Amino acid sequence: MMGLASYLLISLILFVAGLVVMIARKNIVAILLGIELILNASALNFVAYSRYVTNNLDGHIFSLFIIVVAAAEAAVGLAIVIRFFQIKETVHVDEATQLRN
Amino acid sequence: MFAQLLFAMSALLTVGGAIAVVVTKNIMHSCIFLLACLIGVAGLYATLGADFVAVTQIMVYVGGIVILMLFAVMLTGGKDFVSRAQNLLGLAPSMGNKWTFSIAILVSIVFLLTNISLIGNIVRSHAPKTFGNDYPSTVSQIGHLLVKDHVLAFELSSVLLLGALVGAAIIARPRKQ
Amino acid sequence: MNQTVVSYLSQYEFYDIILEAFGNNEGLLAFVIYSLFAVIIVALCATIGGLGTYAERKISADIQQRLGPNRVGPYGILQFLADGVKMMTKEDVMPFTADKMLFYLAPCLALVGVFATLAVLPWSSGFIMADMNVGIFYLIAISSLVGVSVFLGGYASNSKWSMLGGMRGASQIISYEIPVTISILAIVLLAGGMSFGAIVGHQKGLPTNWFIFHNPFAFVAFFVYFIGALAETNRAPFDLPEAESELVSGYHTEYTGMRFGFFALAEYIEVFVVCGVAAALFLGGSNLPFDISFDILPIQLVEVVIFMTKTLLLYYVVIWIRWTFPRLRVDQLMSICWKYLTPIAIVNLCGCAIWLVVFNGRSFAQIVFGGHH
Amino acid sequence: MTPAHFDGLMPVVIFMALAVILFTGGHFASVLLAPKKPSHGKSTPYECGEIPVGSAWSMFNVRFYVVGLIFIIFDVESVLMFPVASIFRELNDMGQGGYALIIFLSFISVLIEGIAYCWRKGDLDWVKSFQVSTKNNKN
Amino acid sequence: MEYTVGSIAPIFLAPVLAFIINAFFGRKLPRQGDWLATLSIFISFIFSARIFSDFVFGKFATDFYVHKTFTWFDLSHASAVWKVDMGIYLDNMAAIMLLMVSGIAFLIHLFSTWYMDHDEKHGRFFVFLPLFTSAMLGMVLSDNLFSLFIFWEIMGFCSYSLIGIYNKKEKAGDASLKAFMTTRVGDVFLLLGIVALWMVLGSVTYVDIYAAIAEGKFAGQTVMGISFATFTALCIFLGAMGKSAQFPLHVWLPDAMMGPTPGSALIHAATMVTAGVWVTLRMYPLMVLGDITWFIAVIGAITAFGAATIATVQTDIKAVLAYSTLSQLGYMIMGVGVGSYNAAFMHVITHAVFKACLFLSAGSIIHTVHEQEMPKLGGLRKYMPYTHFAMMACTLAIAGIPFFSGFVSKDRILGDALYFGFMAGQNPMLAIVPILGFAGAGLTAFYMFRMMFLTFYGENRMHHDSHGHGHGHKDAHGHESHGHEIHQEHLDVRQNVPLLLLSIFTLGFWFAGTLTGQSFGKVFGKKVEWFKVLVEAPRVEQFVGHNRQPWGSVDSRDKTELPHAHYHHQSGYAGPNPDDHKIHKAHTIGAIASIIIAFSGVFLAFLMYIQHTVKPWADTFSGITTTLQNKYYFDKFYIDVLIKKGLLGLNRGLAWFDMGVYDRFAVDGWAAVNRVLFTASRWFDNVVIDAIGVDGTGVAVNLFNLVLRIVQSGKIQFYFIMLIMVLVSYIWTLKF
Repeated sequence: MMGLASYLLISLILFVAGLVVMIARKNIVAILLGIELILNASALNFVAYSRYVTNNLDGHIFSLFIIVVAAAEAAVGLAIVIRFFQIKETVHVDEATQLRN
Repeated sequence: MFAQLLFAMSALLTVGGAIAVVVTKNIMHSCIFLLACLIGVAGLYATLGADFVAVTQIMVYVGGIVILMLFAVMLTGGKDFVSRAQNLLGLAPSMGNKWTFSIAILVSIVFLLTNISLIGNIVRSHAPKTFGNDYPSTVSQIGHLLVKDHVLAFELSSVLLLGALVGAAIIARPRKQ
Repeated sequence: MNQTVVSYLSQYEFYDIILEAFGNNEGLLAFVIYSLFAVIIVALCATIGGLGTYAERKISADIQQRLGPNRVGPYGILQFLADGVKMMTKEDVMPFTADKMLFYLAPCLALVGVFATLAVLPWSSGFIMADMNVGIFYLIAISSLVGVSVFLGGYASNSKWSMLGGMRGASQIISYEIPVTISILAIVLLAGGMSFGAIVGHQKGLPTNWFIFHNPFAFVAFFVYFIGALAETNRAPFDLPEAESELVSGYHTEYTGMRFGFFALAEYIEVFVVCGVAAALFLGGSNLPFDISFDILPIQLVEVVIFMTKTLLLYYVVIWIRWTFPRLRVDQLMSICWKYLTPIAIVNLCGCAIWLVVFNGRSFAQIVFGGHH
Repeated sequence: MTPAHFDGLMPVVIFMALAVILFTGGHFASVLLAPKKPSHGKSTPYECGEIPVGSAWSMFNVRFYVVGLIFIIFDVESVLMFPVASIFRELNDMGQGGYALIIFLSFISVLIEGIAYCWRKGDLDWVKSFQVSTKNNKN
Repeated sequence: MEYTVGSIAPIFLAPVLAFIINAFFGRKLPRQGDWLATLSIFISFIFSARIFSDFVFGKFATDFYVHKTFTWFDLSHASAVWKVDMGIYLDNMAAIMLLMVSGIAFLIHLFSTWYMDHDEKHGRFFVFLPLFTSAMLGMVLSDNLFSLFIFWEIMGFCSYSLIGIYNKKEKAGDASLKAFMTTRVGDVFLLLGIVALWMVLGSVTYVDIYAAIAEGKFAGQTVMGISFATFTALCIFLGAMGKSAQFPLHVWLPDAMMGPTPGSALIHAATMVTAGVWVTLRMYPLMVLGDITWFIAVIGAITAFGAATIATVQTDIKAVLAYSTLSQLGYMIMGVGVGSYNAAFMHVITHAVFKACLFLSAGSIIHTVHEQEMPKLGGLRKYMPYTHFAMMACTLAIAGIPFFSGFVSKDRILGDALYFGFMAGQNPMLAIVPILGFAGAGLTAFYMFRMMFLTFYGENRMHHDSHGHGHGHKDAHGHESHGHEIHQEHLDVRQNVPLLLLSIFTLGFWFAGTLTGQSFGKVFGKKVEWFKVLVEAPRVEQFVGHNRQPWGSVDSRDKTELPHAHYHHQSGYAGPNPDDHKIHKAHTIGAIASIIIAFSGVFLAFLMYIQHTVKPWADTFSGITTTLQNKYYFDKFYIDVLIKKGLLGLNRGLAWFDMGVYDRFAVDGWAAVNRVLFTASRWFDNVVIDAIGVDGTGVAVNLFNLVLRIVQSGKIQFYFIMLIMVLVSYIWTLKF
């Protein structure tokens, strides 16, 4: 049961869930949730490969930095969302049209 | 036996949480399901012998990112409580409709099929090796890697975080009215 | 994974006998042993938590020259049982505006977060449920679930007092996690490992080997840790999230009956856990205060007693502080955390690192009295 | 003999399970024992006797977010410091103490820069924005 | 010659250091650090001069080079080699170029310390100036297209900052944006070419590319139906077109004068615009292999002539110079195209010298009289003798008067063009190249002397003007007529010395060794045409099996030790099937023709603007003049039609359609297009509009809109879907 394939499958499901959230949701916070799911999927892949294929800890380092970057991304992203809400009074992603034209 | 059990529980938590994030209409509940999902991923890390990464996952995500997201929801969701009286589900329309969901599901099916075949290829071509059943401590190895091989990334990550802190603080700082 | 209670017991002969009885199924035996110890520990902690409420009232009465509870049982010692029964039979009220799922989930999350920390608490050198490599790190991480639960408790009630308390509580808990974590980092630095076994093992021998006396920075770090821990567990003088004179009862205003009980239980056990961690990290943990070269089962029990003594003394100090100091304002709370404790903790960390390199790892006492290295 | 790896994770799971069991059990007991006499008044959110107006899920001061933000950055930095700190002594014994110290201190110095920036810009002052309003109210 | 990295790297690193110091601490330094920047360039100059002297005063050898590499990163895994080398590649051409860039940049820096004095952007100017110079030096030093591209982009950024340095002015901002965006169009192609080369060759180092050409690795490879060599050569040349402001992408350069004049001097003369020519020269074997030299020649000729015609009607002194730069760049590119490798590079150098001098002179004028419209100037000869001297020397040079450098280089290009167009047996249509070239040469002489005459000769029109409209408030202050009195020019080290130094080098003697560059007029008895000898198109066979020198090693090879070292002399023409006799004939005819044309241009200008016996053509042919004043409507076409109506319109297209503004779109949009066609070609107007115009075009554009509107929705989630789709298709291509 525990093998490379199952981990890859789980991470694929995570990724697809993040994909659906990112595409379907119109709430910017929800889109950020989707991004977190996708980042987790990739980090999981790295660790799984590190265990089953390369047998060194570089994958761990990589997923560690993915987590770090995810934290920075969430911090900045949510700050932007909050500022956006203060200006537009909404968090609907399609309202972010200031730069469109 | 216990390993299998742990794996099954973690996988269940992960997949269930992920699916719940997708189907939930309430953003607050979505965040909580994300929390469950992330804890599940931490469990999966543990079954892979990545104890440090697992705990880091819990520390950063559960202790940090999810709380930050809950804060953000509170800071953006509850406004204008006369028109959305008693109901944060006033946000529900922005959680997607059948059109966006059908597009998303279409895209994800394409992606899913592609990747499943890819995973099949990978599993066939890289016969997964098992490197014994010993799970040595990863902490000191990770420490050595961070200090030796990846020292630049280690130092730069602090600069990245400083940049994120400064940038986000500037963006989110309360303005003088 | 260095050591567990199972691996400790497995060095005795009776373990093999019991293993025979289990048909050589190690996994099952391990499960049974772990479950047994877990139930014991949970029962112990629940009792301590319960007794904590009693002790708190009794000590406060002492400090304020009152009598305190004295009706139920001798000296009112069974008061906590009465309270428990009362809670169980209270009506379960939920505000109709509440978010039902999260309302149920919040106390459960608090309980899970606190109980999970018990798994790494070093009761003695042998009786440690799981001596993980990432022990103390794991403890910090998993206890952040409590912060989520406080926020959710406040949010789910959909009451203004609760919401304010929840927001305050969450931001207070996360804020004070920083100085606490950095103080712990200093100890990790000195011990050269994150597992409790390594940390406690480093402090063997005379009390001069305790990390609190290792160097001046570590001495300061202990107080930073302790103050931060008080705030993290929402204890007075940092009990702003449940400040009764401002917020009625804070994030658990709307909680009644058993769910309130679980919140209270989680809080008391958490206080116990942070006191235990303080004892293990700074005060030598379960080590006997002198060198001992043999290891038999009764010694372990003595060690457990020593650990409990240190922890409970700290517990007493916590209660003492509560009834001595007035409550802080929110702005004072934040400025203490970010403008005092965090910079001091960072300086401590740097100081410990420099000390370690300059004096090649020797402690203050070893430098002064010329100890072995 | 040494136990298998995952046995070490077993207590964690057992404790978590115990917490859930205790919660469910306590809940069940209270359902059995407690009286149930619901009324509208009882299930109204408590506001010192006043009838609550509006939802409590309203907008909060953005300072909460700023605190969370500073926290998460420091949290992540401390996470990265843990493995380095835990091998610090080992490196020192290997004679690489100076190198490790430089790495470690340069990492911390960026941390200090962050806190100094926030301090300077007033992100650490909780009541900065309130002071203005209270002054105005008094006048 | 003992080279280590230490003797080469300071050329690049000293200005970078100055940039860093000025960027962070410039405000705290005395004079905002301008002396530091100037000093750093001087250091570069010293090191460049050392290399130059080693290369030039060593034995004549065309194929000596220093090539030092180090591994930038190495991701090779097992059999898959994925390794990127960086390094330094120095040959004769690079040595000459280094000396030119650093020398001229040093003089420009020196001049700028005078020009930018007490300017509000003084400090900022001296932040970007050394970075700009260092990027150019780095580009010249770099040994592969990849690092070339990096420096290329740094230059793009610096030019953006320098052009828009007065960021309060909207025009400056627009101009900088325009420069940036227009060059970006070319850069995309350049990057495409580099990536294509990388994909096929696995390396973008010059020597590897040369070796691959020699080994025939390009043979048989095709991309999208066209030969791979043609594809990459075209891509790289398109990049060069953007940077060197060739015909369709030239619109940014005239606007680039919005910045301070020394900045323009640096952009127009020494650095940025020559980068395009540089990469074309470096990749010349590829251009030949790809068989696009005729295309290069045609583009160059069109630019040379078109820009010259526009320059004849400009009134802004800097605009005239800008268009003359365009025209001269056209000559360089044309020179590459017609196979005149040596002369094209020579024109880069000579042009850099006199154009830098011209721009600095213009800066000197502008800074002194605060006026740059030529009709308002005049008679400045008396007030600014030194500037007049320098500018006259340069004008003589650029006009192609014998004994001056411009004559030497341009004449060779024109001679080769003559051969290329008429005698080499090519497509007769290509005769347009020499025709346009000679016509442009005549125009060059004309407009340059027009500028000289309007500015320095005749009577001073400034006072008249101020007398005319400033009569009312003048009485109060008496002599202060226009707020600024023209002062008599005194010899200022920072103002005049750079001009005079540069004007010395406008003599053809320095480059050709003879007075005229032609065989008549030998001075020293034997021909010492060092320039012609040292620079020639890279011979690709030489690089087969080359070995690299590791970074940091001392390179003590002597030129004499090289197996290939020999006195190699060949004709300037390096194209296919050179016929020496015909070439010689072409050069003789070309020289005579260009002298006649140049003098007739000068004479015409003299008649029009000094004697006033001929009415200026600007008044005679007003229709053409309007067209020229509007620069052939290129800006209008790009901005109004392509960007406003096209790109933005496409986005909103269907919305317009829905709202019933179909009519408005058709009428307005078509009218805008019309105005272009109308004035550009008057006889054309009444024929087409009704027939094809309204309906057909509108529908076609709207159909196109439909596609673009979907793509440019501005919705992030749509972009994300696209991303995923690209990922999926990438996976499929990987799998199969």
